Amino acid sequence: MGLLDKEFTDGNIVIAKAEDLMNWARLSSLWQVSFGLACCAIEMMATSASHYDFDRFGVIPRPSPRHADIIIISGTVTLKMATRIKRLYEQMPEPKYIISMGSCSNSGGPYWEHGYHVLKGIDRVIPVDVYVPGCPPRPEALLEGLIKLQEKIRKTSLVKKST
Amino acid sequence: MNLYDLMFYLFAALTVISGFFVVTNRNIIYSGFFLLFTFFGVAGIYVLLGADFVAIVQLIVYVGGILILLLFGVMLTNKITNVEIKTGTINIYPATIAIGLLTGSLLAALINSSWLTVSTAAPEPTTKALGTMLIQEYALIFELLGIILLIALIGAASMARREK
Amino acid sequence: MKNTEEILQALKENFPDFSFELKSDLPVEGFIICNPLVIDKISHFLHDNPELNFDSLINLSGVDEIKANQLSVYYHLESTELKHKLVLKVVTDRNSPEVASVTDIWKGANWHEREAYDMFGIKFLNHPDLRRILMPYDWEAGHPLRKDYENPEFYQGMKVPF
Amino acid sequence: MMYDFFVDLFGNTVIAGIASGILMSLLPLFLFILPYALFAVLAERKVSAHMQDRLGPMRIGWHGWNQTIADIIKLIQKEDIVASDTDKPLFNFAPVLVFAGSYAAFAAIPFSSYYIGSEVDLGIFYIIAVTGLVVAGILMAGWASNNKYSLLGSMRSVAQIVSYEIPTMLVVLSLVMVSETMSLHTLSEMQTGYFWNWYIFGGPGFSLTKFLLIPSMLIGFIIIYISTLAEVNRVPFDIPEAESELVAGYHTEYSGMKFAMFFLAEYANMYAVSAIVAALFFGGYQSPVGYLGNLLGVEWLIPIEQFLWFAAKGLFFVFVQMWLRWTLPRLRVDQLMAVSWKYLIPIAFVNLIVIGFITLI
Amino acid sequence: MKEYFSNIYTALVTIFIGMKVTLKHLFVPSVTIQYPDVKPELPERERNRLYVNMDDCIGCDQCARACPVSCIQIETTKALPAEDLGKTSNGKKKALWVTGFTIDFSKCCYCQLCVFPCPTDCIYMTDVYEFSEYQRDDLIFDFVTLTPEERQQKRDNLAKFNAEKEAEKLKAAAESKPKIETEQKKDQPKE
Amino acid sequence: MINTKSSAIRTEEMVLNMGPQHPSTHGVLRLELALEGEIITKVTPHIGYLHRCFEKHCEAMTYPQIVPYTDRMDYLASMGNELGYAVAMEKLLGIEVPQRVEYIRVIMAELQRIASHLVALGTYGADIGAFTPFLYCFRDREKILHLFEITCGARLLYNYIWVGGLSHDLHPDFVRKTRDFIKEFKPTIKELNDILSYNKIFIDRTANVGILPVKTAINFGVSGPNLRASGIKWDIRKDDPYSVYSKFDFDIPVGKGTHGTVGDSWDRYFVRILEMEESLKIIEQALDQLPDGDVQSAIPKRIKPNAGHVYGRVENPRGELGYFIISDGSTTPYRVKVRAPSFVTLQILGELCKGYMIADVITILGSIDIVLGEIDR
Amino acid sequence: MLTEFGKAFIFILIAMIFVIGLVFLSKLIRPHRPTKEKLLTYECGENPEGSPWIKFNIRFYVVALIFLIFDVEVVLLIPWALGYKAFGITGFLVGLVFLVLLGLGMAYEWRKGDLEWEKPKVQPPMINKQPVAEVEEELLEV
Amino acid sequence: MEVGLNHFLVVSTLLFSMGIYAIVTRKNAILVLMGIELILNSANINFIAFSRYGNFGLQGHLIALFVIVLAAAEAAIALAIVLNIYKTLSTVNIDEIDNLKD
Ligand code: SF4
Ligand code: SF4
Ligand code: SF4
Repeated sequence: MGLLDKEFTDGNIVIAKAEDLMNWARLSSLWQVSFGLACCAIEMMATSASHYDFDRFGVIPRPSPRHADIIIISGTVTLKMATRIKRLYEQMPEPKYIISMGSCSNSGGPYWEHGYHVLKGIDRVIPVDVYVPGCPPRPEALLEGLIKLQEKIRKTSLVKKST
Repeated sequence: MNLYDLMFYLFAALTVISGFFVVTNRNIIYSGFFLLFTFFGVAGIYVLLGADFVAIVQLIVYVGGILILLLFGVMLTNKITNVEIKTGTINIYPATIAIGLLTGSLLAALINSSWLTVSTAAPEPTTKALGTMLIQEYALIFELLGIILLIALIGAASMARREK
Repeated sequence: MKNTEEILQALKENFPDFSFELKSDLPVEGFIICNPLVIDKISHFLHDNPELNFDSLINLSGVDEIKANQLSVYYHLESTELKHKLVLKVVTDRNSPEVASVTDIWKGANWHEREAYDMFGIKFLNHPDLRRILMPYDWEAGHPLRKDYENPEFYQGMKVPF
Repeated sequence: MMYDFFVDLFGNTVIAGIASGILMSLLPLFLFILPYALFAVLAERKVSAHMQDRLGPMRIGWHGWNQTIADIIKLIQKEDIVASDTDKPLFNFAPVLVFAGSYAAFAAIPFSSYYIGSEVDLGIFYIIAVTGLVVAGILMAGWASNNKYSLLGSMRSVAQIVSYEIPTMLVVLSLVMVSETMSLHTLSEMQTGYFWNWYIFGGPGFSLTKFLLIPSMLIGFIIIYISTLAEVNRVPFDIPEAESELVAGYHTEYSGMKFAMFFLAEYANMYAVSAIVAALFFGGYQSPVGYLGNLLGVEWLIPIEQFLWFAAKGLFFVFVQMWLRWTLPRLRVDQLMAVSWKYLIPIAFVNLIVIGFITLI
Repeated sequence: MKEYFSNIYTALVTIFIGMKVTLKHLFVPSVTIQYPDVKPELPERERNRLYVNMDDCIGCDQCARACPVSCIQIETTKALPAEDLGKTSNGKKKALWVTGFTIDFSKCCYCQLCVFPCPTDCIYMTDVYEFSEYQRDDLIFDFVTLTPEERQQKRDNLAKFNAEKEAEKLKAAAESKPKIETEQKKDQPKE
Repeated sequence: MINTKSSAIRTEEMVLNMGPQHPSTHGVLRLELALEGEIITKVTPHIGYLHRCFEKHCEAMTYPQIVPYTDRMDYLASMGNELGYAVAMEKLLGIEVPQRVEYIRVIMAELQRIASHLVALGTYGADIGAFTPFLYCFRDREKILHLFEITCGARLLYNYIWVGGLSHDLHPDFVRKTRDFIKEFKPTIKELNDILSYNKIFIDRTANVGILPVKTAINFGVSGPNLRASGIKWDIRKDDPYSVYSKFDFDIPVGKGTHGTVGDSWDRYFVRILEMEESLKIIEQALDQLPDGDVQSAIPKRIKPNAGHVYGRVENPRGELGYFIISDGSTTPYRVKVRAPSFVTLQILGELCKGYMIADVITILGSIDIVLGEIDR
Repeated sequence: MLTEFGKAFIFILIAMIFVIGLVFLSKLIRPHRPTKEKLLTYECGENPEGSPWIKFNIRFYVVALIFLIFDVEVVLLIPWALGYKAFGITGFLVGLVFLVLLGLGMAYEWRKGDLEWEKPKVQPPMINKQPVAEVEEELLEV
Repeated sequence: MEVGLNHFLVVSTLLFSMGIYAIVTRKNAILVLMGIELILNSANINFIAFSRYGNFGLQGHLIALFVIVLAAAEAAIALAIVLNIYKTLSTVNIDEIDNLKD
């Protein structure tokens, strides 16, 4: 049972500081599964290329999901592919995050109506953290999505929220 | 109990225990990896005996070479499916008894015999002296070893190469 | 360089038993309709005959002609050497569609035919490996490009429609 | 020095010996390897970025200086997956073995004339011997992962390391012939003075031999550099981890801290081999131009200067490794073997004989 | 033998050439645009999020019909004869209350096909691309400027008006059903 | 007694999966490799992981609405896809488009060819292990994307070439910027050659690997650079000219077997580099001759062709892209079948890889330059 | 006082403790949420087919074998390399003979092709069984 | 008790008997080879121990060196033989090989 599995009922200053440090580390070093699906993947590649440079944010592609923290669903998810993506996602170690990039993975995109073989939104299979709209999203838009994700991670807390 | 003794017991234990696992473990891959520790322990014992060069050779040849070869051999010859690769044993009980007796008698003999020991000289680098000996007295053996190795190389390689 | 009529002539000479029909009143290209079960023999001839030398199959497409209750396959042939083209069409019954495979003659037909099978359910006789190609192998809801295709509600626990 | 201090402190030589030994071995770990690894991982990213007209990490700390720290803290937090089909004991032990093997090499590396972990007389061969542990560890990792990529990757890795060990040893042997010592410490001592005393320039002293040796030494240097490159699995010899075919090689299945340990071992290895090359051919910790300490008459400055020189030389070769990595494509596995067995070994072999003749003159 | 040495030679030389290139680039300034700090200047024809100027929209449904993805949903309510909705900026008379105009940006493919047919040029592409969301539903944009109450009121008005009319003219009632183009699909349950 | 039944087992066959998530299968291709040791005995590609039902969509869309979907097939060469569709449709409708439109189309298609080849070359380098050229290629591609962006506002999927015209006229700066680009781009080709094409390791990895004899290629229906690399001058721009290609003077590079056999991977790679140079030539000529005019005058208000069918084809960066369109006289097509070059080309992978090693599969796959978007459609 | 080897041994121990300690530290922090899918072997998202624990190429073995022999020979040369100078030309000759033996082995292996890794064994895909060169001649400049 | 010659000899004896044990009881030929390596190692310990505590100079070391060299050669050859047997008989179990022989 590790620290991250626990939930504290009340936060104190030590937990808050540790939490800040860990959140900072997690958001600063989001390694990505090098994995692309369709047209959006090309923009994802462009994002890691020189002009936009994912590496500035600490995002580097890792070939194996075991080393990765974040998976960017970049493109159309077909039914044939969905099970594989689910498995890939499952095989990533916690804590892990998902960015859904582009209309297709948000909701099926241009294929939502007649696409008999298209999964209408990746959130039907795995939980999505940030939806980046666009078809394909500009690299800047993806970067913005990443910043949004970082914001989200920054706000995560070990302290159980009393509802 | 000084450091030297401590080290000795450490390495002796490492050697003997891992050696024991080598011969008794049913998973041959484990045997292979335990052999690593045995060799390492033996190297440690050489060091304690002041044979630094032999120890290094032990590491380079045994750990870096023979062990790898053995492991490759294991991987090459075992149909390993998901089941643990186990190897059978034969005549355990007679063998255990016989070997127990053998060991006992050997141990008894060696403890009871009084070996002629000279006062121990401090260990010092031995490599150069070995080199001198190799060139002078043992030059012939040195070349002979070369030939043996050559033959071993040719023989083993051609055997391994042979199809079917 | 031969045009469609000349090729039709050659075909008729060579295969007196088979029926051929030329349609050329369409706006763009004329094509020859032939028998689906002998298309492999015809193709052999077209490929091997040095005068025709159709060395390349550029396209093969299935079509669902639901009104006539039939499925058809179009073959677009081309000769890279003689630079002429030809369109062949075969028509088969919609309920038991069977067409001879031309994979032996043009290797490239392999996947095209698999795709036609996948999308329309056209069976290509003597095809070496007639499986689904684009859809999942365990897709049970039929052949999606048929006009009367209905999409299933679920596939492997995933909801399919929006 | 430290030992004496501990003897005073504990009044017992055994404890003092152990304590000083532990301290001595902790020194390079915490004072050198960890900071170096932090730096090198970042440097690799920065160097590659700038070579590719990018910027590299920029947003975590000033110009990304905290990037590696964040990476490590993150890796500590990552779940550690041990897949159900793995051979768990071996799987867990492999990173330990690999890191132990690569760290043990640092024992024989002289960082300055005042600091060397262990002055084993057999220095360089000791380093070669302990790489055996790394090899066994890699094989263990690949085997235990129960993953095809891992197994293939580890076997290739082992075959590769093993093949390139021979040219390395042959070149080292030729250096031993010239210098008649195997200790990196002594070797560095011998190359004192100015840079023309380095072995790459034929070694200390002025004689005909020195000039005859220069070409041979140059060839030797190139060979050993290439083969050490291969021994640490760097491009163009990174086939075991070639992501375009084997995903991530033998550490495909590792996650979290264990993966980090492989990573750390890899970077430690990079420095170790660079340091060996520097010590063999480039004067080790010796300054090429003399010491400021001598000039100013400040004794205590010299070890520090030596350390800086050594670190600088090592880092330079690490930089060249990175430079090569971001320039070259990778070889295919059969070509890789061919490079070693058909090019490096025969040439090193001939070189050795030539050097033997030269030393006789 | 010759080949053997030429291999070594070419290998070393080409590696050296390659290294020269990368070394040169080490000192070439990088082309990276540091995005959140420096935002790139976008060309004027940039195609990103759509914007609808509701003041000008006459609710003609052209854009929705042109859209290949059907991600525009328009609901219009006829204005009562007494109401004057004013004119659009290019002089077209408005006759419909647009009580619903949503674009689902999680489906839109940013193809711009909806822009061209619009008679009043009120739907157009902007250069806003930074609108990632944590929830998918937040990507459905509602452009209607009326408050929900107002919309309801318009619908009620029309219903009342129609009811009155119906009462007057039984026959016409069937034809003048409120033209509501609400997509049924919208309310379908999502998984 | 010798047990003969299991003798001669040297290495057992092993099945290795590559993909769908794999760093170098160029998308969601799955290859099932049967290995004997490291030697490939059989490669079975499994496709369809990106099957987006393009043909079904066509049957539900009006003719102009199809254009955005064609973009999404070969997403590295959207302009080419649109051009192909426009060519086919204009053939079906029998309409003429203004010269300016044709010139702009050619410029765009050729720029797109360069952009697409840059991706192909860059990822090829990355497959072989050289990551830096990949980024250089993407850097230069970004400049082309900028040209597209100022013209039509999109970076990747343009919806620019319409049946009968274009969605926008050129941007006023376009011509100047394109000329600038051509000037800048020429030296970078040389740089790419220096760092990758002539590198000894690269040549060793690619030369004599995956040799594709021309007969086989034609029989399989392979087209485009892959076919030309096998040594035959076959290019639809010359052999069956469409648009205004007949007005330009350009060469068709073919594979010569400089470092190995004709039709090996290196040839396929290098043909693309040469093609980029030819494309630059075409663009320069087109820019010089660019006529004035309106680009939207010929766009039909409502597209409703007569019943019939047409096969229109263009030379896309990956080869012959054909649209087989059947119209039943309504505003939506009855059936559209796309002859996607990569779909055809990928079939030869199994033949090419037999007997090579794992690493060569990557080499060969990279050299035939596929895009899953158009394979699966 | 520790011997030099003792110090080296401590290096190894420290490294092991370091790794174990760090892994333990991370155990205190990291989450642990195994699922069945997660614990499957990674194979590009597909179901792992067959076991990887198979017999593999004999090449690996041959390489290890040749390596072992050469390794031993080089190791035997170490003492010689340190000491031969004292004996002048005789000393060198002793080693030279040994080296030549080594070279002979090398040459033998080279000749026999044992130094070759598995080479691609391919025939170009042919359909009409024509030699490649001929076809090219025909069609090169169509 | 001060560690002396006997201690080393005990270790070597134990190693030796374990080697014998492996040879006698294990069926797998490669394990038998491992047993032989253990025996050789135990012999080496003896050589070196005697060379240290006896008055033999460095000859013990030299012989140990020779033994290691021979062990390497032996391992190479023996494994090659085992592999060959495996190739023809498809097993490395000694008793099975025994049975298959005739
Ligand atoms: S969202 Fe658009 S660009 Fe992205 S994969 Fe889907 S169709 Fe392609
Ligand atoms: S941009 Fe295209 S997809 Fe988006 S709303 Fe307009 S027409 Fe529809
Ligand atoms: S086309 Fe223009 S005016 Fe008509 S509904 Fe759409 S946005 Fe409104």
